[in-house]
Amino acid sequence: MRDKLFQSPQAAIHDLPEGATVMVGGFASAGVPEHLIRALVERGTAGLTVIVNSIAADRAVDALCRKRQVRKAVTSFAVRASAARRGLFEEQYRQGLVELELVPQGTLAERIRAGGAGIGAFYVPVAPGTVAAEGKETRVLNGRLHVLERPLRADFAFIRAHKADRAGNLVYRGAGRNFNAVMATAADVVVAEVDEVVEVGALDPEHVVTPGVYVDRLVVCRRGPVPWYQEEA
Amino acid sequence: MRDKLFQSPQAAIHDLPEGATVMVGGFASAGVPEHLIRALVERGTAGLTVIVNSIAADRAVDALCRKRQVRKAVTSFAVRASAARRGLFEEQYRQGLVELELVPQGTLAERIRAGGAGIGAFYVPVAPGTVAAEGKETRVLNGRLHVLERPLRADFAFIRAHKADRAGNLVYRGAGRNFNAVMATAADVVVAEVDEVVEVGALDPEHVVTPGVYVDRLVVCRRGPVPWYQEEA
Amino acid sequence: MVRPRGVSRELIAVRVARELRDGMAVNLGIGLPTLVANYVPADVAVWFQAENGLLGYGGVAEAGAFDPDLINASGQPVTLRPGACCLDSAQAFAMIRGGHLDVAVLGGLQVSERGDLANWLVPERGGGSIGGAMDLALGARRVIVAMEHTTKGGAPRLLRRCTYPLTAARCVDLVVTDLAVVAVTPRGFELREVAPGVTPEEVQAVTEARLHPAPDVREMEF
Amino acid sequence: MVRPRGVSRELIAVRVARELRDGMAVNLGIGLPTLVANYVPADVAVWFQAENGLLGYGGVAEAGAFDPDLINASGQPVTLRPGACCLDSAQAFAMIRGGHLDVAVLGGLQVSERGDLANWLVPERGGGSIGGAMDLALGARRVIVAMEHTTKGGAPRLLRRCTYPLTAARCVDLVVTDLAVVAVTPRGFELREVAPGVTPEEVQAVTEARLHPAPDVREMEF
Repeated sequence: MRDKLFQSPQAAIHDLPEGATVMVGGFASAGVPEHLIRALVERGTAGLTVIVNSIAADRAVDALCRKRQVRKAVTSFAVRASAARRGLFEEQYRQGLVELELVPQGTLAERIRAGGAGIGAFYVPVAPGTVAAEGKETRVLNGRLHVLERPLRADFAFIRAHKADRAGNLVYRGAGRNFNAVMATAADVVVAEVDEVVEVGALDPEHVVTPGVYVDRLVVCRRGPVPWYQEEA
Repeated sequence: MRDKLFQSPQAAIHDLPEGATVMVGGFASAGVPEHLIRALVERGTAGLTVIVNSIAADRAVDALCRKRQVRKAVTSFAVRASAARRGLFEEQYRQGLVELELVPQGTLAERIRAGGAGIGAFYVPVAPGTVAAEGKETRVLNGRLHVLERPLRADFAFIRAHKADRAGNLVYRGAGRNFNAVMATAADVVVAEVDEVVEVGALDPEHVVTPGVYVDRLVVCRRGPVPWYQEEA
Repeated sequence: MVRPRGVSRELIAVRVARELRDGMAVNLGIGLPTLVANYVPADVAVWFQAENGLLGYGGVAEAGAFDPDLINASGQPVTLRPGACCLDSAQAFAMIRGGHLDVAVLGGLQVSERGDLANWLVPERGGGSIGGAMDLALGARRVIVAMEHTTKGGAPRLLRRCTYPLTAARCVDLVVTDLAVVAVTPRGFELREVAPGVTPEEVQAVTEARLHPAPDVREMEF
Repeated sequence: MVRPRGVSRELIAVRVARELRDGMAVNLGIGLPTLVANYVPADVAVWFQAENGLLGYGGVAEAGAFDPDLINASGQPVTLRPGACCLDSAQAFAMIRGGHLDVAVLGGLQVSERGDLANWLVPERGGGSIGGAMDLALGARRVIVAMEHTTKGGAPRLLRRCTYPLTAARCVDLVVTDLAVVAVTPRGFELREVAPGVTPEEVQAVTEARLHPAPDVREMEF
């Protein structure tokens, strides 16, 4: 069996090219692939399009803006409610230095699922008449105005899971699945950082959330008590 | 907490009306809600539209045709490969007595998911130029011809699961999820027959496949060694 | 005109909690709505859904050992109740958009008399952040907005028409504020309850849209 | 003309199995293709997906205690290998349609020289049953058709154009029959291998479309 296990986050993303589109899982503190993000910050790869639920609340991802690695974000949260805590992305957005595609959170998740599931496009009743529908086709279906949405795919997906087996099967913890489980289906190279890797057969087939066929690379990164980005921020 | 547990399959479908649309889970021998189907056969409710993966291979569902309860089937298998084993549905279809909407299996699953997930319609690259796309809109997306597909919903869904807790959370066994897990999201009244009902809290939150909010009614029906429809057929 | 003194944010949450019934599936938006989880009567089993992937969480957890994977959509630590389950984001929003939530309790910036909701962008602050608000406003069977009746500067928030960019049109069913409980009806806003010590006239005075008094305007109960 | 005697169905399956590589995700269609799972070399770990919801099953199970929930898409009992997992139908077909399967091995009634596949409906029998064939033919990265080279009556199945209703157009990459291994290429069918004791001319004689011989037509190896 092909070995998917890499020795470090750096090694697991060694071939991530300039200008790549990168999906990053995580929601607030849950399921954030922070070691992979840090490795990408260290690597300094520029021209990135980042697809992430929140670039405003996730300071790990926001750190990619320190050296202007982000060209564009596709996200549901780009600006924090409080003006007192502006992120780097927000600063650069207000200066016109980065591009923003703002997407309702459910539509973001569904577009990623569509990218992984071979759906060419789909209609949702969400956001007609709002800024999130600007420039998009609309259509009345079943008596209700819908917006046509397109799938999202990426070159790389950064995933945080709880355990993996060596075949790449993943299980998560609590609210850790969030965008990780859909992003795992929608990128050419899926890299999962996990708390622990177990032997093939150690995960119950009934409990696997992400099948190993979706996962290309694994790296073990234990979580510390304090996320690194809080220390550094 | 509302009690979802019913004492018999008959009681669990006591208000299923004439002309109803009924989704029926199951795939060959796996996850077939056979006691609910039998109760519907006994009940004799007519004018039904049945949404089921295979009306050809599933003799439990085919038994609904004995007394002409089925008006229409939406299915991916309506006719067996061997002419030697014609089902009742096939007989009635060839006589023009029932209506057939033949759907590729993946599109059938996705249309049911769409019905449960509030997707107004979606494009798939499956079946353009084939009979399954007749009369449907097509569109080139990402350089590939796609077919526009509509969601499916039902008045009732019959589900077979392994265990339920009293809140309706479900877990399945092996290949038993099949159409059950999606159908559980797409009907007004979802009835699950299960091997066993356990107390709330006995199922691990990480292992639940169908959340209880989707499930309206539960009935415990142990499986016998030989399915009833084989005895009667 | 002096803005009457209304009830606390906690009492707004308590009043909203009284709208919830046994067995309901309910999503609580970011901010004030998250407080509602703490005020559900013990004999009422509500399935709180957090769109980040938990269904069946309880109140906000005690300070102490913080588990970063057990949080609500506001990032606050929560506990799981018996019968809880975990979802991914696509599953959570399939549940929301598919109409499987009985109630969404959302924060608000402005609500119009026809039920339009603006809650995602303060123009002066610029935008944006949408989060799950648009999905929740359109998907939930019943939308309750929990907010202060006016801005801090005293400007009305219950308007004839929203001036801020909309989250969703014609989605709000009920508004619970520090001053009143107001339903959205075919004829516009209906004033159903007023805060203790506050008169319907005082509420109207800080409301731009017309409030049609219900046949029996009562005092808010908690 | 006498139809040459080809190899057994089992040997067709053995030959197809040689196309599979370590780590591949593979779906086996109903009928002949299901045999392939039994002939994968022990040192090659293939993830067999059954669209009814199992990923990582092994060979067909021994007779005996039949578990109705452990079956492949043909309804045959199977065993789960270490590393297997369970899917629902929407998840299984998201994997198929989304291009996550390396190979689909499908049965065939007719294949055209541009790669069209007809395998779901025999017009004389009437129809229909589609099952998962259309999804698999379009979704898998590589489609291998495993079938007898001709009908029982001796009519060709490798045609210039399919006369039966199509499953999918331009989807087939390789055809393995009892007489030959034929690739679909931009110039049409390329004859790569012939069954032991069978000549390229004999294969062409029972093939309607033109077979372009590969530079090194070899004998099928098992």
